[in-house]
Amino acid sequence: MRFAVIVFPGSNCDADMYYAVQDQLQAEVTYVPHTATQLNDIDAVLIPGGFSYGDYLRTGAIARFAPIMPAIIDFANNGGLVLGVCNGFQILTEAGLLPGALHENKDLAFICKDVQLTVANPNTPFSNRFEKDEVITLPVAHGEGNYYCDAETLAQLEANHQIVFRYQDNPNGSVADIAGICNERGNVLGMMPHPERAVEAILGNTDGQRLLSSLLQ
Amino acid sequence: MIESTMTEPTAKEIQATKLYQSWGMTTEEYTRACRLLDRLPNYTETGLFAVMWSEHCSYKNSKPVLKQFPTTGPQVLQGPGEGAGIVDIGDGQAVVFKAESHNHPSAVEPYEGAATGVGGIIRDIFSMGAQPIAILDSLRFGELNDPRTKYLVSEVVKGIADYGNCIGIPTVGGETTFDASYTANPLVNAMCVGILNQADMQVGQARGEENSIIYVGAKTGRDGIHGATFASEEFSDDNESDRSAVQVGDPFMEKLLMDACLEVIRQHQAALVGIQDMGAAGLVSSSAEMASKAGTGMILNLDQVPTREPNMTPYEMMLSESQERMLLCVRKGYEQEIFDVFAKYELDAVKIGYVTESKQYQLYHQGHLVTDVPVTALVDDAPVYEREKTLPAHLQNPTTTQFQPEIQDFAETVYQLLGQATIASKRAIYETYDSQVKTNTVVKPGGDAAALRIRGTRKALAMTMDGNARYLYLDPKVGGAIAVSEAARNIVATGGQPLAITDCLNFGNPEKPDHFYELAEAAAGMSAACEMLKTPVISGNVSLYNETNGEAIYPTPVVGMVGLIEDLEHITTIDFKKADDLVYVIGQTKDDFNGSEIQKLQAGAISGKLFPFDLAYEQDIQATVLAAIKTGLIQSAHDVSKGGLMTALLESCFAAKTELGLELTWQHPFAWLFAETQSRFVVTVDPKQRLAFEAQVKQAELIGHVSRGTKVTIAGDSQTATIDLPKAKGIFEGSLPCLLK
Amino acid sequence: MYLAKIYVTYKPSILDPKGESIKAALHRMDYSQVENVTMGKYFELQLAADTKDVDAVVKALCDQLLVNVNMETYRYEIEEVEMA
Amino acid sequence: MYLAKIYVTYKPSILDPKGESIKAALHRMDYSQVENVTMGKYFELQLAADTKDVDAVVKALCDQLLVNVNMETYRYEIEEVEMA
Ligand SMILES: Nc1ncnc2c1ncn2[C@@H]1O[C@H](COP(=O)(O)OP(=O)(O)O)[C@@H](O)[C@H]1O
Ligand SMILES: [Mg+2]
Repeated sequence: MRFAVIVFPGSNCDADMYYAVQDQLQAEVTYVPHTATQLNDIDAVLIPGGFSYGDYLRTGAIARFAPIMPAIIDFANNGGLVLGVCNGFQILTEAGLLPGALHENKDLAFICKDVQLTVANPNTPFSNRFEKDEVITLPVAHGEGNYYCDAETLAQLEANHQIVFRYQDNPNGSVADIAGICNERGNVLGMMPHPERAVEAILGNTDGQRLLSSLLQ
Repeated sequence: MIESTMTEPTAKEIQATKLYQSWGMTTEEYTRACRLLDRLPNYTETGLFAVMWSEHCSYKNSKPVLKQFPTTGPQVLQGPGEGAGIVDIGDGQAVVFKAESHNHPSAVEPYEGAATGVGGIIRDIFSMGAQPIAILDSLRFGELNDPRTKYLVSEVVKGIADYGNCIGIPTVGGETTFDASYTANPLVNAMCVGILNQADMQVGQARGEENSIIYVGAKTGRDGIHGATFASEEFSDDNESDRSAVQVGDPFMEKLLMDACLEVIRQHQAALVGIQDMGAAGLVSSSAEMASKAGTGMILNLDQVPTREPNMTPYEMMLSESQERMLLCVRKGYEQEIFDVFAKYELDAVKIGYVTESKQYQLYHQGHLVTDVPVTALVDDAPVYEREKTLPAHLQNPTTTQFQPEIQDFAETVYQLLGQATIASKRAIYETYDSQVKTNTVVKPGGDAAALRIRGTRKALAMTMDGNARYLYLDPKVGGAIAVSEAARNIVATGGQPLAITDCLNFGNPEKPDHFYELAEAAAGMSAACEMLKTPVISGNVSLYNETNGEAIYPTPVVGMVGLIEDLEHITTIDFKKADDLVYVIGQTKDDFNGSEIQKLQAGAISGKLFPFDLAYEQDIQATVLAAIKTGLIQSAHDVSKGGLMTALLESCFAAKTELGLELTWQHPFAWLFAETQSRFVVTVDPKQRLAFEAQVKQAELIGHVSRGTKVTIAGDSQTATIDLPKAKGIFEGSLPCLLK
Repeated sequence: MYLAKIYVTYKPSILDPKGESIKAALHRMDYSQVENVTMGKYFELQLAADTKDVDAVVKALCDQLLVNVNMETYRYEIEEVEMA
Repeated sequence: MYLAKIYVTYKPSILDPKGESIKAALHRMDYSQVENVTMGKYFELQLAADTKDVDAVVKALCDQLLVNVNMETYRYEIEEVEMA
């Protein structure tokens, strides 16, 4: 299995994602720059956290026009696995691969801390190593993780089991405590918490390792 | 012929009107510059001298003081003088670090001031060829009872957070304290730590005749001209457009600049001769220093300087402090190779001049030679002042007795103390910093030092910023020694061997003898501690004139220290690990209350003399604790500082991952639990290792054990006390968010 | 040359945390007259004098980039101005 | 009731990284007609119908809170509107 980590100008969790896959999953991984226009021999796309293009307009808004994006959209539409974490989630919503949008945290401050999540849907390629309603811990680090969608979209998300992770103690004001959602088909996941930061015991937590390794199945 | 543009005052007019004085230059200094040139300097040249001879660039007041710092040691690869200091950590690797103050810009424009302070210190690190791995921040504000201070805190913190978070370097530690002396003069000091492969080590030199001087990064605007001397009147609307525009940070640009510069350093070694950041005094200071270090001269064509605004004068271009800019010296013929790297990152890279053998610093603008001065005159011939010192009035008749706290209800006093802004948890601040990006942060903020592993090795680095200015106010020399020792204690408690320090010397006006006394004495105390602990000073920064209406801040040297953790196994944290572990205090406790938090709380102000401070004892205690950690005898370790033993013990309870309390026996007066006697640690030891531990650590006093539950109980000869942990923790965690509202 | 002024605000159904926090601050400062605050974005774009169909261009770039139509609404004005 | 619309922009001499990054994005998207972009803030404030001296109130709260006069300039318009 070959992973791609997409690198935009301003991405800053790209190396973390790369190391997590290489050193902890022991899988093949390659960086793909924003300027590329193709994804060759890739089985899963990882869009890392950071501040693409400074995130000066809206988070993810400028990245969605990067040259690599059409290839990612094609890849997703053909059923390829795409995981967007933090800024990656923001980019996926801006690109229309996931519904809704992310805006500033309700307390208007960046938050970096461990949060507890419940696994709302363990039947996705990203969560199949978890039990339904299992409580896991992952770090968040974001200023704009406040997920918004309208009532109709939310009803659809619920009906299709697209809500994959929910916060136990909502840190940012997200609608319905949403921490991560997938698309209808289940092959694209966006989440604010950082699994790649929780893959080694020395860093205090390995719940992220379980999440990432579920992609290998 | 040296020309001036039409609108600028002529050299004669400058001399007659003493215009230089408004740029912070005295008449004696101006005369010195005239003598060095053997003629009157024109407008641009006068500006260059004024800024290059400012305290910030020349250290003219602090040089004699800084001379006494120990700066060498077997571990030191680069001492003060370059962008940052470098220390060997083995395996061909080195750690690079430096701290810098951004006090004045932050007082005026706290968000951008703090943000650009972070940006500046990061450039210092990557200009040495190092990969920045961590940021720390040391903050001092007034008391949290006025709205302006609350505003300053939230803007400064947001400025630091936004810059570090965006560029993707974790902010892993620091300190935040509050005292009235900082109300009008908040201190914002930031430190950056980087890792260097010794093969990539860089110097800021412009060697080799005809080698190119290349400008890279953001365009030059009229920001922060005369940053060192700008006055608030210059912020009025009318003349805003001509100078001193606020510097705005662009962390996205800086990330590109950092990545591009590191790529040049690592992959284009044949092309690169030298690299330096453009910090204070911008283009003039970086270029003149690069020439000075190489003993060369330089010709710059200012028409090539990328500018953001039209019609900038040479004076403005040279003095601008626009952010996110670097200066490179590139071997002749290799320029395109370098341009291509920057083009990939969509950054400006422009040849603006070349190196000469003439040792003259020459600037051309629109075909005219507008500056022609010896490099040495600007960089090396600044005056040096031996300032006078006198004992400050408040130290002339100090009470020699120690303050004695009055404690009616012990638990109540504990709760009160925990709620003091300086003691209370700083979580509301450090949780707005991404402390984990790059996934190397093993010990996160909230404990003693932060620890970051070095990927691919068994090693880690411990890092901290410390300095308790209250002690310095009461005794600058002892306080200076304590500042260094406290930093080292935090490193040791985390399992690291202290390596070296960087410092920010934040003081009042050095022209006032009592403030100069504080500076000189503090440096003497710091030097003594650095000698004893074998932690030389490898970099630093001086910020003087921190006064408003004649009132100076407390003398505030801030110490940034890095230590080497030889094996990840040695990393130790403050949190209690499990019930029944034995609790020891290492180091003697006395009734040290002068300058303490309890004195501040009960008397409303600090006063009195400090006890003498025994550096040899300090060194011995630290060595003992580190040895015990390395032997694997210690479960948790925490240094004892502000708020004394009681605070340290409770912090270790609060940090525990499960519900743990304490059962203590205390043979001394209960008030002594608040004493701030130096040279102490609290450690816990597994009962199975009791004998081994006690045999090895003779200075340890057993005071109790960790218990299950939610209480701390203390039994004494004639007294008992019980502290409710959920209540105490609620106060500890809740105070700062509440005070900041 | 054309100057386009673009005003972007949250849709009414979206909680605007910045607006709320500013309102609270104004109330603490005794501006109790202020009953509601929203905070949005304000763009000024200069477009070349020879731009064809300016209105369509501005609308397109708003929809594509400047505005997230999931959350935000916008309006704009276009003026013809002298060269600076 | 009054509606105050307040437009805040950076002073010309202040670096506007936001505007620059948006301009670069528009150019990558082939909107080369766009010659300059600035990004500022846009506030809408509702003030009570009985507010006295609305103009002075709006000016004061801009200077005190909404605008950072070190770096920003602003203009505003006030309308009288029907209750919502
Ligand atoms: N401004 C800050 N930035 C980052 N971390 C901070 C800051 N202020 C405090 N901290 C964190 O809180 C810890 C405790 O602070 P403090 O009580 O001042 O520690 P100490 O007395 O051990 O120096 C620090 O070691 C640091 O991790
Ligand atoms: Mg400590």
